[in-house]
Amino acid sequence: MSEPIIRMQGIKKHFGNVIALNGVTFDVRPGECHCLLGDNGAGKSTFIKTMSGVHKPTEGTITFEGRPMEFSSPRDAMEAGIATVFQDLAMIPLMSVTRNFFMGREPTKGRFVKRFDLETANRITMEKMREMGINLRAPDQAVGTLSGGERQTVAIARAVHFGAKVLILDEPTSALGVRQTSNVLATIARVRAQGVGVVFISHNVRHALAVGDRFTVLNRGQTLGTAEKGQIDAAELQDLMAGGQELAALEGSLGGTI
Amino acid sequence: MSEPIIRMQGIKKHFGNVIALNGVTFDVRPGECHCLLGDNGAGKSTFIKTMSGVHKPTEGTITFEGRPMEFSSPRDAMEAGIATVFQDLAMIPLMSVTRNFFMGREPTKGRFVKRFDLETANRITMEKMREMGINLRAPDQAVGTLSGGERQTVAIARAVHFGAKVLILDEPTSALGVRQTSNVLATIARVRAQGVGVVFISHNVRHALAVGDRFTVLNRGQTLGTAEKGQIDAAELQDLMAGGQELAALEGSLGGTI
Amino acid sequence: MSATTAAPDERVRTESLTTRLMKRPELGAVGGVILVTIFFLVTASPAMFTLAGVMNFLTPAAQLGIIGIAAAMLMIGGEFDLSIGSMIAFAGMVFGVLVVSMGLPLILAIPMTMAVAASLGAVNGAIVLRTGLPSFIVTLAFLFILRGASLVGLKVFTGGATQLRGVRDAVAGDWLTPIFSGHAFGGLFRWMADQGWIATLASGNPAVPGVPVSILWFLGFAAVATFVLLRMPAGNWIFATGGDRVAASNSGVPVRRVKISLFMLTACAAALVAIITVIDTGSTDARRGFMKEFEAIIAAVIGGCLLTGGYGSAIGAFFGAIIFGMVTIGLTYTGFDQDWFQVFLGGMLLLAVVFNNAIRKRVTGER
Amino acid sequence: MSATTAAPDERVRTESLTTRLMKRPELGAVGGVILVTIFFLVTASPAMFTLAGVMNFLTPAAQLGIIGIAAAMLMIGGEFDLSIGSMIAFAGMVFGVLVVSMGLPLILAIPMTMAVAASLGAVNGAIVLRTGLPSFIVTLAFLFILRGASLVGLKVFTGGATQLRGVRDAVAGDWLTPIFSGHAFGGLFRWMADQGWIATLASGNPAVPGVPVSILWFLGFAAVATFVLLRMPAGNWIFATGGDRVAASNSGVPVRRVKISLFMLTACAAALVAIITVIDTGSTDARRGFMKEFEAIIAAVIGGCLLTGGYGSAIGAFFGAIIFGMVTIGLTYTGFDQDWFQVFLGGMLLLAVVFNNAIRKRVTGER
Amino acid sequence: QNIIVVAHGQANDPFWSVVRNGAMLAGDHTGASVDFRAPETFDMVAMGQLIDAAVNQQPAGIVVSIPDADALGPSIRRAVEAGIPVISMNSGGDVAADLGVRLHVGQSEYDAGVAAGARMAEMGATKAICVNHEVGNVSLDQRCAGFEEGFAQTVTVIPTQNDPTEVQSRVRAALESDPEVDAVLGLSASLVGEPAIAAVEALGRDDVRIATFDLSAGFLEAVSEGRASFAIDQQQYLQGYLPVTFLALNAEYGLMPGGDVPSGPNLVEQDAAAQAIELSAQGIR
Ligand SMILES: Nc1ncnc2c1ncn2[C@@H]1O[C@H](COP(=O)(O)OP(=O)(O)OP(=O)(O)O)[C@@H](O)[C@H]1O
Ligand SMILES: Nc1ncnc2c1ncn2[C@@H]1O[C@H](COP(=O)(O)OP(=O)(O)OP(=O)(O)O)[C@@H](O)[C@H]1O
Ligand SMILES: [Mg+2]
Ligand SMILES: [Mg+2]
Repeated sequence: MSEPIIRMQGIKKHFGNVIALNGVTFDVRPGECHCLLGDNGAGKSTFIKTMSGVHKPTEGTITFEGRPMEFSSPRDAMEAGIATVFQDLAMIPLMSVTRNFFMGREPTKGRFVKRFDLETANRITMEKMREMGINLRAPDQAVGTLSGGERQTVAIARAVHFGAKVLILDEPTSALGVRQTSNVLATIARVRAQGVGVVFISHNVRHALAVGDRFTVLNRGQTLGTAEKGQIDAAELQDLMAGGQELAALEGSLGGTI
Repeated sequence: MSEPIIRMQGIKKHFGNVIALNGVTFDVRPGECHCLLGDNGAGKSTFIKTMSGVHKPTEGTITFEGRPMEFSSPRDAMEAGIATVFQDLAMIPLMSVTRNFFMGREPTKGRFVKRFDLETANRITMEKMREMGINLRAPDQAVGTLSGGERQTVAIARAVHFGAKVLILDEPTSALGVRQTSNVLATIARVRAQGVGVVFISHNVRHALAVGDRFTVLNRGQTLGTAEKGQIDAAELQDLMAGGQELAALEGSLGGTI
Repeated sequence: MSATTAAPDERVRTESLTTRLMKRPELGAVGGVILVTIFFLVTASPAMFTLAGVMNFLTPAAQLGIIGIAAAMLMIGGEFDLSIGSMIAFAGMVFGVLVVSMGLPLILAIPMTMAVAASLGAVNGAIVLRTGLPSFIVTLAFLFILRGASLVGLKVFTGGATQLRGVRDAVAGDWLTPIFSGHAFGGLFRWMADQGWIATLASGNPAVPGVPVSILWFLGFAAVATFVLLRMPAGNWIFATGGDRVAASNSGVPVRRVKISLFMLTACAAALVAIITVIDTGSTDARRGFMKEFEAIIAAVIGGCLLTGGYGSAIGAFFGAIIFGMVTIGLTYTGFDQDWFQVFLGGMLLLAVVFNNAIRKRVTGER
Repeated sequence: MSATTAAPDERVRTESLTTRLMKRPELGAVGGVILVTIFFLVTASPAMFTLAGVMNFLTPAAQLGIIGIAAAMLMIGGEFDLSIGSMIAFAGMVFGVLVVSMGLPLILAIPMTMAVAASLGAVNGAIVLRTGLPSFIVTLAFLFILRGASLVGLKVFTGGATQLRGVRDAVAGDWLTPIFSGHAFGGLFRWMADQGWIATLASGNPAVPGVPVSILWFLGFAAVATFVLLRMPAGNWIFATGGDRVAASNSGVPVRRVKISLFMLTACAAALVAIITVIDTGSTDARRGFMKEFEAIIAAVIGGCLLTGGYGSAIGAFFGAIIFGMVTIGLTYTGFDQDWFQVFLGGMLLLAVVFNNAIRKRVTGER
Repeated sequence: QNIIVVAHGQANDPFWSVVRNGAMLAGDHTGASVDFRAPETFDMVAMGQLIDAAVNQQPAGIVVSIPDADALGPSIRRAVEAGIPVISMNSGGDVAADLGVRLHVGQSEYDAGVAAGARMAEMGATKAICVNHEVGNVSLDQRCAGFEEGFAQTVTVIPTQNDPTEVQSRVRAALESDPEVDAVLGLSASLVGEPAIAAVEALGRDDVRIATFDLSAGFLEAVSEGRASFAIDQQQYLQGYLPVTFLALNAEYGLMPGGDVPSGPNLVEQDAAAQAIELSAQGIR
């Protein structure tokens, strides 16, 4: 089995007196989709934020391609080849879709003065959005006026476009329609096939099982364990994700998985 | 069949040159859960915002309990008995959970000077959150530091607590864990049984089918039609929600519904 | 539904009482006050911390504080008022004219002045809400308009001068005067002076004739404002309105009402300061309150208010005003060359705020 | 994947070219300029709109505009600089000392002045970033510090006066002087005067000896700033940084670098204005640039910048400065009683901004 | 010995910086330590508080300017009550005695304005503007009012800010919109006087007479070259120097002059200008 691209060991993270992570170990290999699952508030988002350079861990080590690494900013992580879709999407509402898409990594043209190549940027944006199943009215619409799902799609398309070695997706399908969801899952399968390591966070067991190769479950800031694909079935996984507590009784077709 | 609590007819909504709604008709009866479905950007959120007094419709009429009605602010709608969970949650990140929970409708105590009864408010907040499956560390934690799912749960618990006649939920389960989701669905079933009319927006066919009595599908700002429970099966519904376009091919267990 | 309800949560570290206290935004500015006090204890003449000296620097602090607290509340509610200073001049002019030129008693003149101020505040607020323009630019226009109107008004009523005198004579004997000017607890202080407990002047009068009433107004207003912000529904609405206007409105907060009331409050606070200072000095002129809007905002910001709204406290502004008053008056007690005054003023302000901030950060962990 | 790719979208109404033009924030302030122009065409003496009159009100507008545009860029980037005005005094003092007391040629004195200003700007920025304090309070401290330091510096180098003179003599003959002072296109104007196309003075000289260079700097800076904001990656970073600092940083924008650069830019703009005015007037004094930070922010806000950052334009600030310059100078050309000056100034500002806003709203539908 | 000077003008104001220089020199000469204080802007409330602060330190003497006797009266009386000798300077000569002030050094702003107005009328000017860079500052307003009185014609007050470019533009605008104006009075030589000269010269009008309060080297140069008419000199150096000296001598030997000292007015015209230039550049005149 290939070496992990990124390996996080014994990660702890405290915010003042709040203990968000209490020793989490995790790795991603090239060409695999590693699902990070867990209850609300388990610490998933906090964990991937330390992975993408937003937070510095209070304790623990990060190894990137075999070398110990300390990202001092998200820009560092990006330059190392890690692209992230944050749960809050990291978009600027007042800026246009294109400008958000290329924020921080603008394509340029011009020999002496490197101008922002807006035409190319607009074209790429419209194209990538269409691939994800969203037909934008215009690339200069402000992101703040997009619908929730449209906005999420921009964030995903952006990360996929720039994701070089590792692609981290924090609940990417939460606001998406069925068509867009299936596009995103198909995209994950595609980039994984290209050798990119994918970290996928979801509350939807079916989505996780559809694309995941390994499954790590967090609970209250700690790892509950990691399972390979095939070693675990939907019901077991769902049980782990709920933190071992029983679910409310429900009529209807929800019997199995939610 | 009982009279609708609220009936919206021929609603149109334009933002500058953007046509978000182009004639939508919709109603909710007491004790039913009416699901509003549709692709990303179909206009669902815009529609429920006109229902809850945030937007004034460009055209169309709203009848509330048989009388024509014009809500000039969300406060009016609330006072009429409509509680809403907005897709963006309408929370103030810098304020505590309790203060967000009771924002605009604070419980008071004291004879002459009506003081904000923080103790009662804290107690109710912790209780309601626990009922939804979230154990908060403290009621005075700032909402901005909550996890995505925790934050969504606050918004839902708040709406349920104050929802008198109509409860509108815009993708309430998008960020929730399995346990929290099943709690929310159970809650919908419970308030519906108490005679409250519920409007439920979701991209998850299974969630919709689990609690919905009627299903209205929007597409590109227009109604595609309304179906009663039992008249339609999951695959048909999913087809409608995708706007009639085919889905990306996917391996794994996603064959049926996403 | 879960067993961990009452049990202590393993996801929370315990913290000490001091930590919990220092976390409160109200107490953020205390560190600055302590720092500044220590600085002046070391460098300033001991006269600064005699009873007379303390009253001396608290008086400007109190006048600044009254508008500073109002500005803080408005800022928490997400708006600015740059017309505060001009409002002091304008309300002072109105009050002076009512009292001197019209000869009205205070019981009429004060409510009328307040009403004028409040309605101008409401106009400010209404324009901001109606047009959706930033309050910065709207109240800036009023900064100019009211300043100009004070000048014109004074010239009209004095027949060409920019200074209106004779207020002290006009209000002498009015039963409301002691509430808005002079010193409270005069008897107590005279008695203490007779006992030799406090310093006296050469004439035998106590060096401090009592507590200036502006200080009492300041304390009272700070207490009421803090109570409203933290313990009343209205306080919750103010924080919500400033935190996110759309979210607040969507949650049922009467955003427009909150904002208009805050503009009116700020204007009334300015009018109160105008009345106090006009009675105290016995005169008013067209330059009164010049740049005070600025100082009020400074006090609020030193006290931890965010310019973007939704965060801050009245107590913070209270201490912010004290810091500012102490630094401006305190430097005259030190031997520093007056030419360096502004350099020191700036340096001290920066130091006090950085210190506040460093303490708060250290205590709360990163944020 | 869909058939509607190229077909016009039925969810979009067509809109006219004017609508599309008026939507651009850059053009928001044009309406105000037109309104103010019409006002003065009606009320002011015709001398105002002669060539000489236009140059006369454009000169202060240009000086204000240079700092206004810089302030706008900083404001778009989410920060304030209140030390602009004091920086003008300080940089003027440094420049004056270098030129007069040290006798350096401009080719050395100007870069050195700029370097001093830029490093002070960087200090401002570094403190803001390091402490996380609002820039309002940090640069406020520098407002005082630099103002005080200018006074001290001037006194030291002049031996006691607050004015440093002799700059004009010191730079006369320097080949760089014409770039920073005086009038451009002098030959052209003289020729036009000789042809009788433009008015002449009694002496036969053209009434307008040329275009003041500050106006050229103003135009050039506005063009460059607009280009950077709209067409360069750096512009995108500025908008992103001001729009949401955390989101921008999470998306890989070098937020710290952007902010520090903007602070340096603002300081350099202030230094440029200082150099231009010091050479032009031949002297500098401790009161130069008093309240200019305020006017710069006013120009930016009239031009449509949001105080909360992330929105605005350089062209807006350009027109904002022109509106402000026109109103302040223009009232002198009218027959109104000058006591009403401030009332008019405030009223005109409000009117211009409300008008801008009303047009924009009408054109874009609600927003 | 410690002597405290509380003035209503700021240390960076060219006029007041000369006063301060005088006071400081007197400190050097007499061996007294001198503190010079002023509020941040023209602010009577703050100035009263500064006087209170001075009283608290029990100095050997206090020097004050009194632009508003009502506002400053209580603080000055308190100083007198505390047994501190007080001398007033610059403004307030008319009320000084009532407040218990020992004596006054200075010139009434209003009288100086009258003298300037009379001189301007004498030179044949018919219509004048008074450029006020700080409207509402009572002592500046009085200069304009006195000028109007002495000039015996209505004088238009042009309010401006401190910025030389703006002053120049506005003076030019005023002259262009009313060509009959043939006299300009500035209230500060460096802030208004010099830009006014520039404005008049840019218009190419040599029939406009320019005068200003106070001195600056640049303006004096213009006077000596005949480009400007005169400057009104209060000899404010004396207003700083004399009171401090008097108070120091009073503290040492109990001496005190028996009456007020008028320090001006004194019109500096072409003949006397050249000599004042150098002194002005050093902050003495
Ligand atoms: N800045 C912060 N300050 C204090 N507490 C925080 C902060 N950020 C996160 N937390 C707390 O840490 C815990 C973990 O949060 P996190 O966002 O990582 O959860 P999550 O697993 O992503 O949950 P969800 O599925 O709901 O998104 C939460 O309980 C949250 O309240
Ligand atoms: N204020 C606005 N200005 C311009 N366009 C807007 C505005 N608000 C919404 N829109 C547009 O209207 C359309 C409908 O948006 P809406 O948020 O109602 O979609 P939705 O059905 O809720 O989608 P989702 O499932 O993604 O939440 C979108 O295409 C959006 O871009
Ligand atoms: Mg999360
Ligand atoms: Mg939506």
